[in-house]
Amino acid sequence: MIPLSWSLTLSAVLFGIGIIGVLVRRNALVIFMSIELMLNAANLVFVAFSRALDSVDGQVFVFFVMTVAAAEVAVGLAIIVNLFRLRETVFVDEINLLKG
Amino acid sequence: MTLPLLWIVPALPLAAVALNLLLGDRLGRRGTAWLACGAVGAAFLFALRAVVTLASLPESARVLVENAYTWMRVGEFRADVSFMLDPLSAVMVLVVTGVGFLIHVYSTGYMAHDASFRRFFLYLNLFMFAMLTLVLADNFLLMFVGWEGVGLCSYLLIGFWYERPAAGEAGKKAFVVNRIGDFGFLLGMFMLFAWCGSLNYERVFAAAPHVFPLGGAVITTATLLLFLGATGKSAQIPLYVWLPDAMEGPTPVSALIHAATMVTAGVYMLARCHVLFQLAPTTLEVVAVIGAATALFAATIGIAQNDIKRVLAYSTVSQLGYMFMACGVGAFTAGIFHLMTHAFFKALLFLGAGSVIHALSDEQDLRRMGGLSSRLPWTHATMLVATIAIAGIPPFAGFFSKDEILSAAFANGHPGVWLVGVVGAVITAFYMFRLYILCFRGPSRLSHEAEHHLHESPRSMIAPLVVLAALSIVGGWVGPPMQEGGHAFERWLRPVFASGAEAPHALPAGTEWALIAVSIVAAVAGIVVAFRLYLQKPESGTALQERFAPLQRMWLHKYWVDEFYDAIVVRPLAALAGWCWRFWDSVIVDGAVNGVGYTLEGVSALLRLFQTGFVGTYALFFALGVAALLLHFLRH
Amino acid sequence: MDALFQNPVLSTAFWAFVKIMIILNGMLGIVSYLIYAERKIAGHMQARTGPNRVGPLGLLQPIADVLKLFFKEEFIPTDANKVIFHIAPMLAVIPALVTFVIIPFGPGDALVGTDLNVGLLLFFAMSSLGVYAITLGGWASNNKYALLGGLRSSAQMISYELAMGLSTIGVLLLAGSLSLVDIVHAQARVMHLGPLAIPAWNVLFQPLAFVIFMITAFAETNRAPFDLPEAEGELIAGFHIEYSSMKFGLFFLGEFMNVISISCIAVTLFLGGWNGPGPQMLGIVWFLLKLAALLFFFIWVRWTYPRLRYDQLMNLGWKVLLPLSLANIVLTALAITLTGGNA
Amino acid sequence: MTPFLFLGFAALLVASALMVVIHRNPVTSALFLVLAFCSLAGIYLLLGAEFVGMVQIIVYAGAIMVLFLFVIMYLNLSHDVESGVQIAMRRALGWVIGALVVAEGLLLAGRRWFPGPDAHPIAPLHPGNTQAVGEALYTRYLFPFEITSILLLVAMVGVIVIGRGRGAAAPPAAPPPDLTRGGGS
Repeated sequence: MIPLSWSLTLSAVLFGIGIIGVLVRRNALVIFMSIELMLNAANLVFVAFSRALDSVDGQVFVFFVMTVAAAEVAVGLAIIVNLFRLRETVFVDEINLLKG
Repeated sequence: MTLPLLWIVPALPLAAVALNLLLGDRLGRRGTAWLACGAVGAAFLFALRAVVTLASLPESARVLVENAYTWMRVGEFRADVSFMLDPLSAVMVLVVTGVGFLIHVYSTGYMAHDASFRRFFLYLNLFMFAMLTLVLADNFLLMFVGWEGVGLCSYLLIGFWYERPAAGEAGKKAFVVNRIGDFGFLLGMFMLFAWCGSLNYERVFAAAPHVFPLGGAVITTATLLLFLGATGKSAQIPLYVWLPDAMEGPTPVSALIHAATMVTAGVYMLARCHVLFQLAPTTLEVVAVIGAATALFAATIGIAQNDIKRVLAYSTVSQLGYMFMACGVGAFTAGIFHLMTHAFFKALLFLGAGSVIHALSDEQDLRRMGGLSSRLPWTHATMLVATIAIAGIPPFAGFFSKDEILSAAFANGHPGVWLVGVVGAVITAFYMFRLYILCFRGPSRLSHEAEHHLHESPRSMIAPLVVLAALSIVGGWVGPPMQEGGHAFERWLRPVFASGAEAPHALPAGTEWALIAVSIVAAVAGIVVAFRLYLQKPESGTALQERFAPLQRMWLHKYWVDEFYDAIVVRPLAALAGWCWRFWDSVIVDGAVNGVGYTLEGVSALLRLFQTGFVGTYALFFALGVAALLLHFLRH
Repeated sequence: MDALFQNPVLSTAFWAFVKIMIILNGMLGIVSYLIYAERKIAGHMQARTGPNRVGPLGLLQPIADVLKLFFKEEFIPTDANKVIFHIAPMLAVIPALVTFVIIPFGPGDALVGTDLNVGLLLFFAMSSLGVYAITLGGWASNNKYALLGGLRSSAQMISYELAMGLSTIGVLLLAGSLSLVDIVHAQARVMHLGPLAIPAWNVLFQPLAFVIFMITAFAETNRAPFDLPEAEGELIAGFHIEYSSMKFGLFFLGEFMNVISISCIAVTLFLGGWNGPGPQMLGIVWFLLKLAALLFFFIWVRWTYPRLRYDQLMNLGWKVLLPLSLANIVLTALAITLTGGNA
Repeated sequence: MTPFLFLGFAALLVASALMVVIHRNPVTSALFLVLAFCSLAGIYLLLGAEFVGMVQIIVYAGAIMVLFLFVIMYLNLSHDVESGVQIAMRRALGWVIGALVVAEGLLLAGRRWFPGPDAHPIAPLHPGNTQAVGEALYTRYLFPFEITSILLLVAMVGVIVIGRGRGAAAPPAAPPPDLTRGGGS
């Protein structure tokens, strides 16, 4: 009923929006959210192919991606909070301690 | 059949090590002492139980093998961590755990005031684990693990007081000298594996007679290499030099490792591999000669030493020489017998010396002792027993084993070896009684301060002395000479050595009695001379010393062997290393390394421009990369 | 009209609409009378009579309350985030309503919104969305008490959701399905213990899970003794302090709808759902009776136990309920394995 | 009817994703992200992945985004300031590159994977989706599954360590953000 191509197109668009978010925003939290968008775009591809190939493996991978995302968000947010404590900013273009 | 649980025996000290490490100082001194002694005592009990099980078996089936787990399996090769108990390892395991337990108990008193009390018992227990592994192993590889393990512990314990430079140096020396021996052992092991295809004792010994022709070059080389390992571990010529220096360690260590157990590992190994050695008569000849030479050589050095522990150290080297002598003439039973009795009286001697040193506030020089017999009654009595035992006066333990060695040498057609042995026995009796007299008899030459602090040792130290003294008296009674069909000890070991077809020394009774008489006379002669020179007429002793001044000097300087090694081995090596350092390392290696560094620094100065530190920029580059990659895919 | 019933899409939509209407209006009625019941019961527990002025026995009181709420003045604090301030009360009601989709009120397709094969997961999904209403409401009000109440509630709900989810796994293991209808069917058996006929409800096999579920249900719905987000004594009403008029009413509605939905779930999971003696027709009656008993229980507890302190609440959730529910899962799995899956 | 639902959800998804990126208030962004996740869950349902769809809501909407909101509220972030020539340039560049990637992706997808309507016959929604996922997870993917649990444990420990700071040795941190001014618009 739903062609595979629809899902793939949607996923590509979603991923692109995620990339744009990462490139355009300076707020680390929003960048983080955009990364989540990209992860979800990938998940969508997994689910779509799981449907197209009639195999449950894709959904299992989505499960793993979600777990990793949860761990990543927890750690990432902790880092951002610490960063804010130290530098009083969450804007990534005000932080360049690692300049070469 | 109930399993004897062999693996528990080495596992107990190891568990104590682990507990000691984990619990740390929370144990307290008392707890540490209980833990260490308890583990070794329990190991002794388990070993005893296993040996009782073993003894209940029929003579031909007296081997217990227990596979703990398979260590590795590579193709055909397979190494197991498995343990074997046969009459030979039974003797060893009982000696090791029994004497070890007594020395542990002794150490709780001796080390009571040391700051590193816990570390000491940590090492000591680790040593027990390694030694038991060595003794109980059922293949060469596991034995080598134990072999290296005891070497490591020996190193750690010699350098136990690492803040003393001499101790550190001595530890290093022991380690390096032992490495040479281990190298030989390792090569010998490789050869055995290459020819026999296994490292398991049973298989190697079963295969050996078929693989190696009697007296062939291969087996001679292999056994010589193994013997090189034994000379390193058991301090024989030419690798004996580390043992006297090892006296820098705490005295209980000298007693346990450098007298009773570890240094006998070489003898044990020889006895274990007697099947191989009997296939190589040349090697046996070498063993006998080196044993005899070491026995005499070390004994003469012992005459001139003034440090109480060094005298004992050279005495140990000399007695080990006797054991190798026995093995060399094919009397493995006698060697092991002497090993056992020696473990008793030499441990006792060291512990007694430790008691003296302890009483005199760390005084070790014989010239500043004397007249201690009344002040240290227990120590004196037990030391006297040990001295008589080592001198070879019946019915003390040393007499039986030494006499057996000598008569075996005579009977098996080595009169020269026998003669050296007898001379060595005279000298042994002499220097041992010299030590005894200088220490306990005659006028007191103590410094005022030592006199002031003089005290008999605590009960925890005296008790092991008494037990060992008792053993030094009765220990030899299991092997009285002139028994029809061999004595009890021989019968016990027969399952092990029977396969080797040991030549029975069938001497006529008259000859045997004569030999016994000779060895008693030799011992008495040595004792009498010692009493005359050092107690009754000290002035004549001095005169004698002046007359033979060069000899005296030579002995005092230990034949200048250390200097000799220094000149031909150490200095050239140091020079080579120095050249390598100055030219090869400083110029070429450093140049290359620095060159790489400079190059990279230059390149990275350029690349650094890209590292802005802003995440956004990186993301931008990243996205550009993705775009480019997608473009690449689009073009195909 | 015939055309309507012949087109499958349209007929599905029609029946869905009918069901939605019934549930929505039914719930509104039940909630308003639940509030009345609460006041009445509370009154009797405190030796008062409760509302008794409006209508006979005060039965018209709810209508008066609703009318009053409608006519109150809307008040929006300065510097409040207006959009979110408006959205928050809706978020309180919507997830609670969605939950009713999956609840089987009685046997047959007509009495269940839709028999989803992941029904229970939907319930958890909706209850996890319920956090937003309180958090956002508290944050958007631009008031420190409100914010504190909001943060407290999110922490509380996230913490207790874990124990709640884990406590239901025992039931799932027994039924082998996430569909609520299947779970009810799994409890249809009747065991005979001598002359006694005992219904095989899950509460008998999973007593620990039932206790944990009920405790967490109180926490999830922010009811006493876990009503810290509101905490009249400390936070002067917590997250909805700035809300008035019908927005306040929506929060109130949401809370009571949550109580009802969670009670429905409890009935379904543990108390046999519509199963009961008598013909199938009586199923819905049994369901409503059990539901009423649980609702009474909710009110009873509220007026019996004092409020927990915040650290006690967290300790209970993480250190008692969570390990217990894990232990329950292990024990259940063990029992099922040992008995070969026919417990 | 399913295609229409799909299109509806997709439109909602794209719109809310765009709002996440565009809107300047982080709280609003986060809420739109929740909406995006919910629509994605709807799409999963349409694609026959009920379990994943529900877990998507429980995990993403119920847990992850709540965490985001927590942090935003804790740090008391209001509107992002996005002004200045440099920032504007970077924004423009970002849009261009992003659009480029999207266009390329679509082109690529169009060439390789757009064979028209779904080639496979639509398998009926077999009722045991959850069961199938569970079986795969606990049999073939058991090892990764266990590894994942360890990952979660490590993350937990890491977060606690990071969150605690360096204990007493921590430099005097900025005064804790003023929670009372929450929701300033």
